[in-house]
Amino acid sequence: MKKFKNAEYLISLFLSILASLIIGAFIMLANGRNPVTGYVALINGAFGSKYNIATTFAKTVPLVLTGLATSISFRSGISNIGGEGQLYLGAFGAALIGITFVNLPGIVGIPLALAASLIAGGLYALFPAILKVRYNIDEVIVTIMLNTVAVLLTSYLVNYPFASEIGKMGGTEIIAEGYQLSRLVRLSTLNTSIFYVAVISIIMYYLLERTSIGYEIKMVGQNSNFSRYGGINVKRRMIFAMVVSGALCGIAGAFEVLGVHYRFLQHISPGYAWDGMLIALIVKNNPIGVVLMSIFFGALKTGSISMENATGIPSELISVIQSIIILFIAGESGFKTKIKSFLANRRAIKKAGEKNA
Amino acid sequence: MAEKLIELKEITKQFPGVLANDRVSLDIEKGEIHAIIGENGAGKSTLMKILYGLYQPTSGEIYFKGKPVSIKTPLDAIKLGIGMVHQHFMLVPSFTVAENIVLGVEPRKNRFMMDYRKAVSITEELSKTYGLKVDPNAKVESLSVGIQQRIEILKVLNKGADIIILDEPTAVLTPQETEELFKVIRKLVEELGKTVIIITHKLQEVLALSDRVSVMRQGRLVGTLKTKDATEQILAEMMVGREVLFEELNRIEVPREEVLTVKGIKARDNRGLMALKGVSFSLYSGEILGIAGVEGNGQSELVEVLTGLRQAEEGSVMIKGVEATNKEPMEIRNLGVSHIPEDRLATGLSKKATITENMILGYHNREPYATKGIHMNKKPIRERVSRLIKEFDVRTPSQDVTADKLSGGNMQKMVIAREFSFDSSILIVAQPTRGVDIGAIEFIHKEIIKKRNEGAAILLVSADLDEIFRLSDRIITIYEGEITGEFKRREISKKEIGLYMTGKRKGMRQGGVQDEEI
Amino acid sequence: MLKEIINLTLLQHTIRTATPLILAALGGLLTQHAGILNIGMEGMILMGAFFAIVGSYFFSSSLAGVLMAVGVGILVGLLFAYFVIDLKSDEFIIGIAINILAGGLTVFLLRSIFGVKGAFSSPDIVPLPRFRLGFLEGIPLLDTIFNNHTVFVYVSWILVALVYVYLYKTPYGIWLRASGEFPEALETAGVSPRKMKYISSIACGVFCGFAGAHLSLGYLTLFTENMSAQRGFIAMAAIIFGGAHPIRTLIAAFMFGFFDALGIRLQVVGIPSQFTQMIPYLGTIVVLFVVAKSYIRKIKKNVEGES
Amino acid sequence: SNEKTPSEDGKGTKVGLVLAGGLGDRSFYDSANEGVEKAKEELGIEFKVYECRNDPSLYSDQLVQASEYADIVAVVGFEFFDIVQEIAPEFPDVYYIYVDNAIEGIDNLITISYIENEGSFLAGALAAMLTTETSIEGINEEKIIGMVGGVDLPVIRNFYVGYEAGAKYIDPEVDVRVIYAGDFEDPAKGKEAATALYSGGADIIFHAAGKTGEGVFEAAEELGKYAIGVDSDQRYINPDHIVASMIKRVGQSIYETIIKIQNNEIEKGKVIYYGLEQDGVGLGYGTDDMPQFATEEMKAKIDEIKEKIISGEIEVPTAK
Ligand SMILES: Nc1ncnc2c1ncn2[C@@H]1O[C@H](COP(=O)(O)OP(=O)(O)OP(=O)(O)O)[C@@H](O)[C@H]1O
Ligand SMILES: Nc1ncnc2c1ncn2[C@@H]1O[C@H](COP(=O)(O)OP(=O)(O)OP(=O)(O)O)[C@@H](O)[C@H]1O
Ligand SMILES: [Mg+2]
Ligand SMILES: [Mg+2]
Repeated sequence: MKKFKNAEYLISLFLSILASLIIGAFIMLANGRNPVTGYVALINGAFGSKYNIATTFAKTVPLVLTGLATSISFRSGISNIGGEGQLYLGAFGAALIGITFVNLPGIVGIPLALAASLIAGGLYALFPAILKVRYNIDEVIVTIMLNTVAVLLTSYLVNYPFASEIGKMGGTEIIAEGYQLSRLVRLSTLNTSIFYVAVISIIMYYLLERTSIGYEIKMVGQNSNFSRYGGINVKRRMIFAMVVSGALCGIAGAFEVLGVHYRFLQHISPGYAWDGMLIALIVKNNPIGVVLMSIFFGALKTGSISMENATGIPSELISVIQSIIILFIAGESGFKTKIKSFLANRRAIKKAGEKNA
Repeated sequence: MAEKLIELKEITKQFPGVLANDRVSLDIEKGEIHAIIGENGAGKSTLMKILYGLYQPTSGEIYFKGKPVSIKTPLDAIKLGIGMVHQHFMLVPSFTVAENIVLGVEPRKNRFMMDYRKAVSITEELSKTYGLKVDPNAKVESLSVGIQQRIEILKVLNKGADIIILDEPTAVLTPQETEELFKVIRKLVEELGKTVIIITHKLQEVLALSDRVSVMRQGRLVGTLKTKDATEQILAEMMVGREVLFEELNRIEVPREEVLTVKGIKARDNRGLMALKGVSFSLYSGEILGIAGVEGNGQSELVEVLTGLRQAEEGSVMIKGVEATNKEPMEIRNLGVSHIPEDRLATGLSKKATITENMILGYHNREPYATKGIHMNKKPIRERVSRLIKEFDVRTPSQDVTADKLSGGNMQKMVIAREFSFDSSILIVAQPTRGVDIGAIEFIHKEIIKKRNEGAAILLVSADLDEIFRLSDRIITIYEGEITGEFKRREISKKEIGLYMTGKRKGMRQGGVQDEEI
Repeated sequence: MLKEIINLTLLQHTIRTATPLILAALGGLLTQHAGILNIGMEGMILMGAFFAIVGSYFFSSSLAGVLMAVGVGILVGLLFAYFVIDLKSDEFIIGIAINILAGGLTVFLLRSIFGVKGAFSSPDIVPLPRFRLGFLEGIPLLDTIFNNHTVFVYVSWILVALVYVYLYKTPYGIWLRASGEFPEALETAGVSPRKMKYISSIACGVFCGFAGAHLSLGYLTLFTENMSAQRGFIAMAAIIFGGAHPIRTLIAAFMFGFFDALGIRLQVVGIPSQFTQMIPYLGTIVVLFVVAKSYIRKIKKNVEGES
Repeated sequence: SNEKTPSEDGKGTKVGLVLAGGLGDRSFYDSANEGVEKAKEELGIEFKVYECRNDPSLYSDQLVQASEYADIVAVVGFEFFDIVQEIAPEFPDVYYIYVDNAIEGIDNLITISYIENEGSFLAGALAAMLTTETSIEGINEEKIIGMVGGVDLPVIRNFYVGYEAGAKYIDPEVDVRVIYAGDFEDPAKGKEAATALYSGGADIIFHAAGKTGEGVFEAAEELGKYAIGVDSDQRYINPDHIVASMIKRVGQSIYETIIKIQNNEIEKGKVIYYGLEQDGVGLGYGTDDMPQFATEEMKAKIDEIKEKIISGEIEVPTAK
């Protein structure tokens, strides 16, 4: 029953992506571009070589983390829209460790940097969580505001007290060698953080789907009255979910520093937390779905750059096509029920007709 | 023969996976009170919603005064003079009574502006005409269900309805309120020439009120008969397809021991008003203590205080000698208290969660369902739930469907199954059979008695006096947040207890007066 | 120094900055009342800004610009409504999709129509007229603060009043609110909640079209990529802040405008820009906190007063 | 994948232009683009543009893709500081021209660093001279000038310190005020920032704010005040209110470097500084058909300052 549902979901998801790609093809045609060349370049760009695959996976690292962060918070019924801010603080925290304790070996330093990012992100999420459960202040608006505050605060820090001496870039110094996660494929920024992410994904899957804590979080999010009535400490679960969510975003930031840029940069995230949120929403906060959809988004991003470069299809058209893909995926269940009830009605009418006859 | 006002012909309604109505044909005559009965999920509401334009039939036709009509939206139904009072009230909580009553047909000052004053005067006018008292300016969210029921009826009448459909209007009413409602219905039919269709699970009501009665089972119409030819037994049999025995429940004597002591509890309701003004009583093992009262007199708040869902401002609660005042629900559960909440949808379950998820709550972090309280073990969980589903006869296609797919009666059985499966020594049971069909009522009552006979202490809160009288070993009455009387089983009659429930009499009854039959 | 910060231009700045927020927020609060959280406002504003320029440039008329923005607003509103209401898609996702769509489409059309990237300005774009209120002319203070703004500044205030009356004093507003709070109740009363939701969504498109037109034709006379610059999100924050009440939302928008103006002026005094730019955001949180605390205190007081 | 055989005369040489931001800013990146366009026309090269649109996750990808395509990769944006050092050694056959930063010691990497503070010094000097020219409509007595920066970044601060020093050089009493809008893409905010400065008494505002600067021009026009453009010669946008532009000849320097590479005149792994001396930065007064606000005297004074800077007589401070 459940298996069947999953398969059905996958099929209709696939169909909606296909439908949007067909619309995309028409857009390209209308622009005098060859959609076949375009899509070949897209797929090739995402998976065509070792480097391309690596790049695709490099893109998924922050998406998986921020996606999982969204999953746990939205499941608990408290909406953490503040991932971006938590990511920035986490990234800065990791960088700070990396430029301060320069003599630590990686085996100590990296966990320490991750711990710092986790704490920074977690604490930054704790604040709106407390405002929510204690004073009933809407967490959506608070976390949105805190995003900008974090970006500005880190921007101040890297421009003044922690500004890099060289490179005039609005960033910290390079973190010490021991902290730098090694790259896995030549030229690509894919690095060992992907292994950490794999482990974190498994832990999060386990936490959300297999433990009593995950169960409680889900129940709290669905019906907090029911949960409290059933003996769950609702506030504690909400705060827990929010803090874990913030910590994950913090770690996402840390990996940008430890694995990609090797320093904190003023504009380190192009909105990873937003993309992660979108991904989590699309897969209805399912952790496995988050991982798969992140890979899809990573591929789309990597592929579309190649497509742009190879065919000259302008990037803005690609974002139009992307938005259509998102619309179709989001409309998937709606289209399905529309079609289903249409078919069911026809069948019933037919049946009734036969009986009457 | 009376004029056929409405004819439903071969109505079929297919929901994805459920055939809710299967070729149902039914006539409604002008000026009659037509009762429709049937088990939970038999398709009664669906049929009425089709008549009211909320659903479209998959096939079948509707004739109105002999002519075929197509009722695409409620507006079409309203134009034909059909009005419907829904099982779950269709009132906007933040709006005033007047706003709700005129919703959709607002009086206007000009093309655009609503005339609120006129709405108030319309409300007052209606209220006077039909003898249903309401305060036009009160916000609906602050009103009791009884009053909300009145508003619903006024709303329908205001739209000029000649045919009034009432879907389980009495499920949440006290006997007094029910009696009042019936008076209004009779008045509507006899004096104003209206036609009434009423859905109910209470067979006495059918017999007392209706002219004809139709019985539905599993989407089909089993038959329609004149009420004067019907008896409870006949109807019950038609409904469930087998004989239903209302047997006397078997009680055995169990050692009594005080397990719950409530002293001087004061607490406020959601609006901040004092709802409990110093309530004290004790509950003993092996007894069912019924709390009788008109709804809104503090019962809900009392239950919430006892179960940790609401803070008491004064007073104390002792559970088995342990101080339990204002403890968290979890701590109270750990003391061995189970709770059937009055509002199953808001509190008793999560509609979006599966049956399994709903039924494991409370056990989800105990061995063997969770290793070390963390790792949840699928197999024992599924086994437990499927056993409970069987034991409590919860009708569901699978334990993996979400709870919102269950009919109201089955939702209730699910909640009861979960709560009764805890080896709790105290059960706090509120409105256990609200909106539940007779088969299920019988089942639930037996389960409650079984628990009692096993030595559990049960606090029963119900708006249904029959239920209170049938189950309770002891009854206390509550009025405006105070206890007004305490009676042993068979010490007081249903009529008399009404005086205590409405605050007209207070204090302990002395001596035993023979109770009327129950 | 204080004179540099607290002066009349501070209030003018507040008014100007608040205007696009008010316009968009009025639209968003209508969908909010219909039970839909619309985070696609950002994209709707951007589209409005772009098509206002298109209309004004090609028809040499600012009115044509506004009409064009409104027309596109209606289309986007319909798109949003179809997915959210009929297909029951997640409103968050659809909102984000609309934002991405707007970002891509405006850039694409900017290049296809005007042959430029990044920004487009031209003397052929007819800006919206400014308004002089004759009766204010003599009054020194009010004249400087309130006079001589672009037309949408005044329109936005009138719209606040209209939306207020609409929501609370007309049957249609009552239906709209009912459609969000309890759609079944409205449906059984014979009014289609779907229709009301559609109307709110389209109205939101129109209002965001206004906001966009105000940005590109009123406030400025040009279009640049992403010129909506998060205003849709701030408008949403204003709606949440104001509890979707038009007047309180107006106040919230003014508050943002004021903090923004204050922030810019405080830089002149030498406070690092990062901190002055935080003011609107931290200020909002502080105000929320103060409001929430005093609310809790008020409840406590009421309770004590009664007993 | 593709053959990289630059022919002798430079025809068929492939150039990849990698931008941290995107085209259409009417200043920095557009100027870079003009350089390769010019190279295409005059040297017959081919080129492709790789825009990162300020998305840090694309820096590496675009740089790699450009390296795979081109013989010469022009990398524009201080943001590439780390990544270009990582990638360049991986493609030893590709020549990298890295614009807007300074890196030494990589053989196939030449960096072009602009001494923007020198150009800004001139802008500041001009502004300081103009701010008391009350004969020009809209100019007041007060000695206040302003600057609107996009984001508080080292590069932008470098503009500011030069600008301030230039103004103080003319008249130490000139009050130079700066507002950072916090955004390179919000012209409305730029307009507000400029309005705040103008209403505080400034009559000339220099902007280094990308598209946000468009709002500065609008404010100047609306309030009858003046502005100084940046990077490209922006006077054409509004010749009546933009009095001059501080030009950073990104395109020209890229163009020149391409020629040098082709002629093998390049010193390996060096930083080429483009200051006033190299004519890499400077002040542009637009074309002759535009009204000239800077008098011949002023222009002469500017030239004099320029000489002094080149000779080292005036030392222009650098931002930290
Ligand atoms: N909107 C719906 N979609 C799918 N199935 C539905 C829907 N509404 C009702 N059903 C199903 O149709 C059947 C008939 O439901 P209906 O509400 O008519 O029962 P009922 O006789 O009113 O029951 P009750 O006494 O519990 O109110 C049930 O099995 C129910 O689960
Ligand atoms: N989408 C659905 N799928 C399956 N079952 C449903 C669905 N919606 C409702 N049901 C079930 O159908 C039954 C009837 O639902 P409905 O909402 O019609 O309530 P009702 O109480 O029977 O009707 P009403 O209050 O309108 O008189 C409920 O028991 C509910 O669980
Ligand atoms: Mg029903
Ligand atoms: Mg001056």
